[in-house]
Formats: sequence, structure tokens, C-alpha cells
Amino acid sequence: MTQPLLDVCNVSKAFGGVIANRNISLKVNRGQIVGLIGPNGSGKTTLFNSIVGYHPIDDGEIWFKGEEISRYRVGRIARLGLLRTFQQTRIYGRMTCMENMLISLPERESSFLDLLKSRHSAGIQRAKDLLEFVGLYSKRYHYAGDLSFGQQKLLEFAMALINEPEMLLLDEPTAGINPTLINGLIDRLKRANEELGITLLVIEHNMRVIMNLAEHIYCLAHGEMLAEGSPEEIRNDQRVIDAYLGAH
Amino acid sequence: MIRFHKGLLAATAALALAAGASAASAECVITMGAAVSLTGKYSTNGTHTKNGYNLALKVINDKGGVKVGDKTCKLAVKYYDDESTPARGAELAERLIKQDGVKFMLGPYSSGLTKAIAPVTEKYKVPMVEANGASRSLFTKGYKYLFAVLSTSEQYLASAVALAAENAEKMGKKPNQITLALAIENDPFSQDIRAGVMDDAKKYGMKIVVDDKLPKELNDMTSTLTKVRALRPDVLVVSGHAKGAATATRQIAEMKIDIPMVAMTHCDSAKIIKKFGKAAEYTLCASQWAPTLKYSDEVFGSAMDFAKLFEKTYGYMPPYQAAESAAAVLVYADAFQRAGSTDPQKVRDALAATDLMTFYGKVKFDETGKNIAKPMVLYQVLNGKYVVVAPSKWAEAQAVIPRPKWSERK
Amino acid sequence: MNRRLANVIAILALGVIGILGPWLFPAHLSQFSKLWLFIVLALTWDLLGGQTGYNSFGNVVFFGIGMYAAAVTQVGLYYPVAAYTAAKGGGTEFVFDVAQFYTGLAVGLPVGGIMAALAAAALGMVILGMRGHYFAIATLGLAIAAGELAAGWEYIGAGSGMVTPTPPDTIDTTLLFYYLSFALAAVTFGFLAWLYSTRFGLAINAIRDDEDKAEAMGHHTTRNKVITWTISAFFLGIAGGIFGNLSKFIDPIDVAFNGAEVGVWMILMAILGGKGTLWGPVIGAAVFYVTKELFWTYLLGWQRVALGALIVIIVVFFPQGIVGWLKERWPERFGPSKEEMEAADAKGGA
Amino acid sequence: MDNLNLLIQAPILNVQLLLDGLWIGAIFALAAFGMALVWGVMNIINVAQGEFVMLGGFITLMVMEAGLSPLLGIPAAAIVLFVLGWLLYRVIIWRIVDADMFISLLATFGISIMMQQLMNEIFGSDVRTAESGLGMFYLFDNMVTVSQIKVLAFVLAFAIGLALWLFLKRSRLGQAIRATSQNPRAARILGIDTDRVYAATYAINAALCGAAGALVVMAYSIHPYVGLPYTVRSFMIVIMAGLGNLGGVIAAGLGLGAAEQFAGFLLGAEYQLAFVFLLLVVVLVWRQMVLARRRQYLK
Repeated sequence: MTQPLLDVCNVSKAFGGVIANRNISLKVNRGQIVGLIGPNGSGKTTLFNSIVGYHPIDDGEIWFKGEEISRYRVGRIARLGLLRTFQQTRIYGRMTCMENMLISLPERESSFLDLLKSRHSAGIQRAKDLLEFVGLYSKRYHYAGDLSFGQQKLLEFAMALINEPEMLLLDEPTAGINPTLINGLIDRLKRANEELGITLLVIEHNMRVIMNLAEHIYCLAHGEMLAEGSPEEIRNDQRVIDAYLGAH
Repeated sequence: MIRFHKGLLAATAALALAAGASAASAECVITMGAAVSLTGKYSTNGTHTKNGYNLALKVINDKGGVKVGDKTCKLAVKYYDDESTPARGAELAERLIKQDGVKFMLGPYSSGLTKAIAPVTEKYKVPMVEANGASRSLFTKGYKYLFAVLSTSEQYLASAVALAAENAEKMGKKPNQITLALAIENDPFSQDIRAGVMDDAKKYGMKIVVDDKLPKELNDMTSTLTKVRALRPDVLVVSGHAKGAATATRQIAEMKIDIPMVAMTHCDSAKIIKKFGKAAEYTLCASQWAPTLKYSDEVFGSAMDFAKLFEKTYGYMPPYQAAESAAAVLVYADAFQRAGSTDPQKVRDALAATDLMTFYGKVKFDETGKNIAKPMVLYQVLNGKYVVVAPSKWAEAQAVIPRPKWSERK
Repeated sequence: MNRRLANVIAILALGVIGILGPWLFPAHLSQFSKLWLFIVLALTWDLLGGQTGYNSFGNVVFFGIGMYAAAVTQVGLYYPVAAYTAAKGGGTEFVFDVAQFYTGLAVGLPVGGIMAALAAAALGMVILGMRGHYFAIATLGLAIAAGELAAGWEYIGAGSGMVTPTPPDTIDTTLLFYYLSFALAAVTFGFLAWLYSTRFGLAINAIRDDEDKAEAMGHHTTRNKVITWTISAFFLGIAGGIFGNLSKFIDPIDVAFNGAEVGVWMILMAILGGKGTLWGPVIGAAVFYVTKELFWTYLLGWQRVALGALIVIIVVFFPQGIVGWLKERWPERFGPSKEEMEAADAKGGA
Repeated sequence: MDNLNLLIQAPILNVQLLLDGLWIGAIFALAAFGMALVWGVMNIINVAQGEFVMLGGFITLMVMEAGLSPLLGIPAAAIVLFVLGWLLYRVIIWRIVDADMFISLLATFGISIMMQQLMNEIFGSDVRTAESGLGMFYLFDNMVTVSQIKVLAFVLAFAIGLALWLFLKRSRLGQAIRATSQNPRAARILGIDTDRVYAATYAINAALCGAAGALVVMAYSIHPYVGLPYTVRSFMIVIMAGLGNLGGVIAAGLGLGAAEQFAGFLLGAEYQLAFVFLLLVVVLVWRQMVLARRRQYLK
């Protein structure tokens, strides 16, 4: 069996007395699209934050590409090729969309001197293409801070794609997005996965989206791993249904 | 920018016209320039300086002015506020000379400011008579246009150290067994005083046991005084402008620190008698001048006459900073008269040849420009009054050394 | 009017005024020298404060380090520094001839810049991990401590300060320092204009807008901040070296590490003109400096009351600064233009 | 280290240094209470803090010149400064409450230099003191001296700290202040007049500083430019203690006062300030390093 791209082993994390994650394990293989679901407050975002290095974990290990990253800080993990988007979108508000895109081109290997070089028409073209795809081409010279929430979300997604990560952690990518765009977004996520080989781990509340998208799904509840399996298995798992109903 | 400077230039031109020798009328005005500290940490003494200048101007002008050649000229001063900062002082001196067309400068307050301004006046060959820059280092640079009416810093406390040596026996020691504690502010002028004290102490073989430099913002010196109390020196020397004198006087009394001799500078500008009463008793104070000295001149009369006139005009007794500033104006007036011209070079030469008796003391410059004809005096606070105790020529009373212990005082 | 053309005209006009300065305003030359230096102070402050979003109270540290390093080098090339400062500088013993003076300056000013840059790199690595007001306060602490340390260090004259080498009579130093100041301002402006046009410019803007995001996208944020501060310190250090020679006397707290005045002024100038813009600091410095001179001339005794009121008015009513205000008021004329946007495209690539 | 030997040989000196440190530290703490309050509730760093202290001192001097005991200056200064703080809020501060913190820093800096020169014009730059009429305690055979006014300052700092704590806990306005500091928007929705809360907070801060100033002029001295050190130390104390921690403010204030005294004694007065500010930087760097190990930043 090949080594998983992301391997989360028995991770626990508590805030004060509140246990947010208890003994969570999950694996994502290269090229997969994996879903992470669970009711509000089940610890999904905490797990994301633990993986990408926003806070220390109390127990367990996290491995990425065969390297233990449990103690690395955010920037270093990102440079390894593990990127995330934010639930509350984060973009560079006082820069234009184009600038947001251009500064997100892969910088992993670049030194300071590389940053001083300019003019790379391929990069510009790519930025334009991606903006076109998320439907922001006409707004490319607007300040990103002036966009609507949904548009910012799309911009953030485009920024993540242009960065060409090996793996992308998406925190509720469809929340706040115009329903008519959702299908296109799913399509793009799949294409990013197939064509660019970007492995995806997606937190999602929209069941239709996640069932459509993911090939494997983990479900969290009350900070613990409740169930895992194919979309079909999850859909029919009584515990999952109870957890969702109980939580709402 | 342009419009503003047009106005300035016009004003400057008018001034230059008024001061110019070409003016046909007998009425003329000689405008001198001065950057003094009206704000910032030296503003008290800056105000004394300005008041001294102004009083001398008023008295001279009221008597008709100064005869320059065949004309009689009034004197005037154009002031700027240097905010007690050297960079500002240098800038303003440049402005006075270049923009306002001033051909004669009066000094600022403090050595630091004088140090900053002297290179400027030197560059433009504009004479400067200064009354408040006592730093010794001002007179080692070969300046040719700088003249100081006051005694230089190394002399400030020389008589205090000498007095300690003379009175060593009373303290039960030989002069070379005497120990000194120095608490001196960390600014150019005060540090020059410190250098003077160190040299004098070395001359007598005295030992320095505390050597603290007080920060400029300090209003509490208990940590230094705690050290002083532990080490029991024979002499405590404090110099830190008015703030240092006030803080030291108060805290020495509060902490009841018994030292045979306490010598300070700037007691009178700190008004320690008025403010602290008994706590100030027996303090030795270095001073450039005292109203009780028997100097006199034609403009002001005696030192006491000056003091009374000053008090009448400004409502307080003149500290020496005011007196020496007034004297600087007298020196200029004298030089204008002898030069018979307002040509800066001629006035400069006349200044160099000054040999003048004033209410402030005799003024005679050596080749470096410092006044070598006037000694410093040392007061002691006795019964709520400043009493001159050194040098012996002017002494009104014998110094009380050692000073009584706090427990023995009423 | 074409925006790029307007830009070019503005730069040319400033350049011509700068070069012809000695003929245009001969009486105010040293004030204009200081104005050019103030522009450098505002520009370099804005590099970290405006473009990167890190408000520093401590940039005056590099100004002071540059000033002392330049002066010490100028003296040290020919005389033992300790003896020079012990003698309170200058005077008949320590004379600099023309060649010595020029050599001293030619070596001293770059040394000032380099020492300041090294200090910024070292300090930056330690404190640029702090964010927001913690960074601001740490820099404030450094600024005050630096002044006090300099005031205690005998080698550089301690509290007695240090006199910069007295130039020989034959040199017109007013003109010399005027052109040095102008050249420094021009070079700094040009360098920053270029820097902001590169991807590095975008990288530091990204830190300003959302540092967490920039980091999550894999940027070397700390490295970029340290480099930014180092660049800023280099130019500031040279400015300090010139300023020291211009004022001729270096007091540790009142001239070199004057955080309460120069340190605050550089911030004010940048804010007045418009933080995070290229022209803002230049305009801010010019307006501030001229206003200050007017206050100091015509409001003697009340100049600080007036300045204080002005500061309050600026930051309360024009927090976005002159350039920011113009952009908001007439976006079509001062906002991002089409050409600028196309030009921004050119910044891309990796 | 001669000075260190001295401390070891004469341990009684430690007592004097410690006490002197505590006295001045208590006054720092008083000014820092206000800063912590304004910072925590309004998100404003008030640079004019030291100038409020200075004004409090001058008001006490005026009380004394009117022939009253300068001790009355403590309430008088507090009341006058309270009114002044309220007015300042109504004229200027309310405009910057929601602005970037840096804006408030500069705006209050502007206010502070205005006050400095204004007082310089009105009162002159003389160093002034007021005699409280209280005496001294002499302990250990005069080796330790304690000025009673400083003890009073110390006790008052504690009392005011306690009163402030009770006020914030118990009174309606205090509760409103706490609610506003936690979430101004929620407070507004709940019907709290946050504008009034801010005005009161700023005025209380000014009053605290005024009281501190009255103590400063009686125990030490005052002049128009005395403010900056008090502002900077308040800053430092609040940083060390953290916001909303009155006990911490007292502890940090006293600790800072004592550290300064010992530094002045051991290193010489010229390095006293350098030591304090380097200490500030070291504390920050240390806190940052602790956080870095936890994958976090100091912010």
C-alpha cells in the first residue's frame, strides 16, 4: 500500500477544558477528493487549523508527504504544498483582484531576488484565465475588498488554485456562493483534482455538494470521529443521520 | 513656500536697510539676533536670558542708544525659540544670519546650544557674544568670532573643591583623604563641570566614590542618594540645572543625608531658598555673579542697582543668567562705540580688544574668546540668604563646614 | 491628462527644482537640505509603516545609528575617536584637510547606511515576529533605550555629544550637503518606486492587508519584513549621516535618537501625505515641513500648540492623508488608472 | 561590581531601594490603571496620559497657592481632570474611537504636545513642588527614610485600585463599561449608551491621572515637560500586566519601580532608563518566543 499524502494519527486538541478534537485519525491519498462533514461545533475547522499549523496539537502526529509536520508553522507547511482556504474568506482587501492573483503565484522556491524580477506573461495569462473561470474577469481591476462575500470566496479559491498546491484544504467552499455557480464550482474542483492533480480535503455542509464531489467521507461529531466511508455508506449511516438531526 | 518667503525677505530687507550704514539719518537701529530657549527644558533659563538682554536694551535705548561713529543707534534683538534643542538652534542661527540679515549674534542659553550655533556664526564670520555657554570645549576650537562674558565651566566648582581642601582639617582629614560624590546631569555643560571637578580633585589627590550621571528626565535621585548615604563621602557635588538643584535639595533633606559639604550649581535659578526654606540651609552654590558684589558701571550702576531694576521690571530677583546676559549686551554696546562702525569685522576686532568694567564684573577676553577677568563666586545659604563665602576677596562670611547634622538642626 | 505623463512631469519638475535649488532659493538652502532629508525619513518610514503595515516608533534608531556611525568613521579614519570625543571634538588639534574631509564623507555615509541596515536586520529578526501594537511598542522601547545607551557611552562622547568633523574653510558645505540630501532623496524615491513595481512590492502589500493569509499562502513573511526594514534602515542611516554633518553637533537624545520629535514627525509626514502610497510621503513631508517652519516663525511660543492642533486635525479628519483623500474624492483622476492596472499586470510572473 | 558589593555588605540599602521603588511604582500604577481602562474599553492608547499627570500636579499647586492644603489637591485634581477628560472626549476622542489604533496614538500625541506648551506658557517651565505638610518616618537608625506622602501615595494607589475594581464589578456604569469593552456592538444593541460609557471611561482615566499628578507634585516635582516618562511607563506596565487585570497592573507598577531603583543603583543613574526600556523589549521578545513555540505570534 502506498503511503498516504496526508496522514493524521490520533490527534487531540483541547481549548482550556473544552475538547475540540479527540483521537482523530484520517488519511488522504494522493489524487483523492475527501470530504469532512459534521454538525456545527463538531471540530472540523479545529482539525483544519491543527493540520496547517495554526495552533499546537496536544497529542498525536500529522504527516504530509512522509514528513512529520505536527510542529511546523503555517508558512513552512504551506510551502510544502499544503494550502487551505478560510471559512471567513481572507483576501488582500486593498489590492486589486489581479494583484491578489499575481502575488499568489507559487512562491515556494522563490528567493528574495526572484521577487525582484518581474514580467512573466504566462503568469498573467494564467491569472486572467482563472479569474475568467470563477467569473471575476470583469472585476479584475477592482479592489478585492470591494467585492461581495461570495465573490471574495471565489477569488480566494482562484488564488489557491493559481498557487498549484499538492493538496488543498477547503473550508466550506460553497457557503455564501450563488447556487447557480455551485455546479460550476464542483466541476472546477473536480477538474483541478484531475487535471492539476491537486488532492482535496473539503469541509462542507451542503450534502448534495459533498456527496457529488467526494469519493471518501469522514464525519465528525462532538470532536470525535463518528464514521467514515464512501458517500453511499455515509448517507445511510444511522449515526450520521442522528448526529445531524440531534445537532439541529 | 514662495509667498511666505517673499514676506520674510521683505522684512529682512527692511531690517537690513534700517541697520545699514548707508542710512542717511542719524537714527539707526542695530539688530542683533538670538535663538533662546522659550520652550523645552531650558525655557526657565532661556527666559532669564531673554529678560537680561531686553533689560539692557531698554536701559541703553532709554539713555539715547549707542554712539556709532557720528550716529546714535538704538539696539534691537530678533528672537527665535530654539526649543532647547541644538539642531534647532543651529538652524535658527543660519536663518537669522542668512534670511534675516543679522550681523551680530547674542548667545543662546546653555553650552549645548552654543556649541551648535558657534560653528554657524564662525562660518559666516558673524560675531557672537554669549553669556550662557560656559563649556570649556567651546574655547578649544580656535573660534574667532565667539566671545563669552562668563567664567567657563571648569571654574564653576573649583572654589568648592578648594574650600573642601582648605577645610579638610575641620572634617578631621587631610586634603588627599577627602572623598567626593558626584551626581551630575548627562548633558554637555554639566559634564564639563564634572570634568573640571575631576581635574581639581585629582590635583588635591581626592577620591571620587560616586560618579552618577543623572538622566535628563530624572525627577527622583533617591537611588543615587542611597548610594551616597552608604558611602559617606565628605563632599557631594550636584549639577543638573534647576531641576537637579531642586530635586537634590529636597531629597537630601528628606532622607536626612549627613555630608559635611554639599555643593551645587543653579541654586538661584531653582529658587531653593524660597521653595525649600530650612532644607536649603548650608548648601554651597556656585554662581557667576551675585547682587552683593561690588562691581558697577555707568549704564546700570552697581550690581545691586541692576538687581533692583530687574526686580522692578520683571518681578523677581535676577539670577546670574539674567545678569550675564545683560552684560553681553553692554559688551556689544561698548564694542560698537569703539569700532565706530557696524561692520562685523571691525566690531569683531573691537570685541577682541574689550577691557570693560560692568556691574557683572570685569570683561576681558583672551585669544580664545573667554572672559579671563572675572572669577566665579561661591555662596552658602545661611539663615535663608545667599552669603558669598569664596573667593576670599569677596567673601561676606566664613563658610560653615562641616554643615550641621540634620539631627542637630532645629 | 495621461496619468503616466503627469507622473513623469511631476518627477521632472521636482528634479529641476532640486537641481536648480541653489539658484532658486539661495537663502534657504540648508532648510531645503533638511526638507529633502525629511522626505527620505517619510519615505523610509512608509516602506514598513504604510506599505507593509508595520507601524514603527523606532525608525529613529537607524537614523541615530547612521549619524553616529558616519561621524565616528569620518573621525576614526584620521584620529583616535576616544581622544577626539574626550577633547569634545574639533578644535585646533583635530583638523581635517579637504581630502580627508571628502574621504571621510565618502566612506562615512555608506558606513552609516550599512551599520543601520545591519542593526535593522538583527533587530528585525528578533522583534519582527511581533505584530500590531506590540511591534510598535517594542520599537518605542528600542528608540528610548538607544538614546540612553548612546548618552552613556564615553567612546562617542556620552551625554556631551559629538561634534562632526569641521570642514575646511574652502568647502562650501551648505551646497555640498544640499546636493547630497537631494541626491539621497532622489535615489530613495527612485529605488522605492522600482521596488513597489516588483512582486516584492505586492508581497509586502499582502502582509499589510492580511498577514495570516500571506503566510497561509506560503509567503516568507518574516523574511520579507526583515528585508523591508533593512532597506528602510539603509537609507535612513545615510540620511542620519548627512543630518549629523548638517547640524554639526550630535546630541545623543536631542539630535540622534530624538524619538519624541523626529521619530514622530516621520510618521506624521507619511500619514499626512497618505500612508502606503509612493507620493504621499513626499507630499506629506513637504507640506508638514513648510507648515512647521511657518508655525515656528510666526507663532513663537505657541508653535507646538499649533502643531499639536494640526496633528489632531490631520489624523481625525484626514486619516487617509492627502493622497488618500484625493483618491477618494476624485477616483477617476487619482484612483487606480487603466494604465496603472495594465502596468500592474506586468508585475506578475515568478 | 562595587555597587553590588555595597548592597551585599549593607543589606539595609536593599530595603531603602525597594521601598523607594514601591512608592514611585505605586504612582506609575495609578496612571497605568487609567491607561489599561481606556485601552481595554476604547481600544485607544492614550499618549496624553503623562500630561494628565502633569496637569494634576499644576492643579494641586493652584490649590496650594489658594492657601489650602495641597492634600486637597488630590480630589481637586481628580475632579478637574474628570471634567477635562469628558470635554476632550466630547471634542476630539469620540471621533477616533473606531479608528485604527495608530490614529489614536497620534491624535493623543497631538493633544499631549499642545498641553505641554500651553502649560509652559501659563506656568513657565520652572520645576515646582508642593509641600504636603506630612513628615517622614525614619527607620533603622536613620538608615531608611520614608516620606509619609509617598506612603500615602502607595496606600491611595491600592485603595483606588480596589475602588475601581468594585466600581467595575458592582455599579451600573461599571457593568456597562465592562460590557462595552467585551463587545461594543452587542452592548449597543442591549441599549447601553456606549458613547456615554466611552466618555465616562476617558474621564475616569483623566481623573486617575490627575490624582497621580497631585501625588507626584507633593512627593517629587513637576514641570510642563514631565509627562512623557509617565506615559511610557504606563504603557510598559499595561503591556506587562495585560489589559483588564488591575491586580497585575499594581504588581507590574511596583515591580517596575523597584527594578528602576535597583538598576539606577547598580548600573549608575545614566543607565536607569536604558535598562528599563531594554527590559521592556526583552519581556516582549520572551513572550514572543514562548508563543512561537506554540505556533503563535505576539499580537
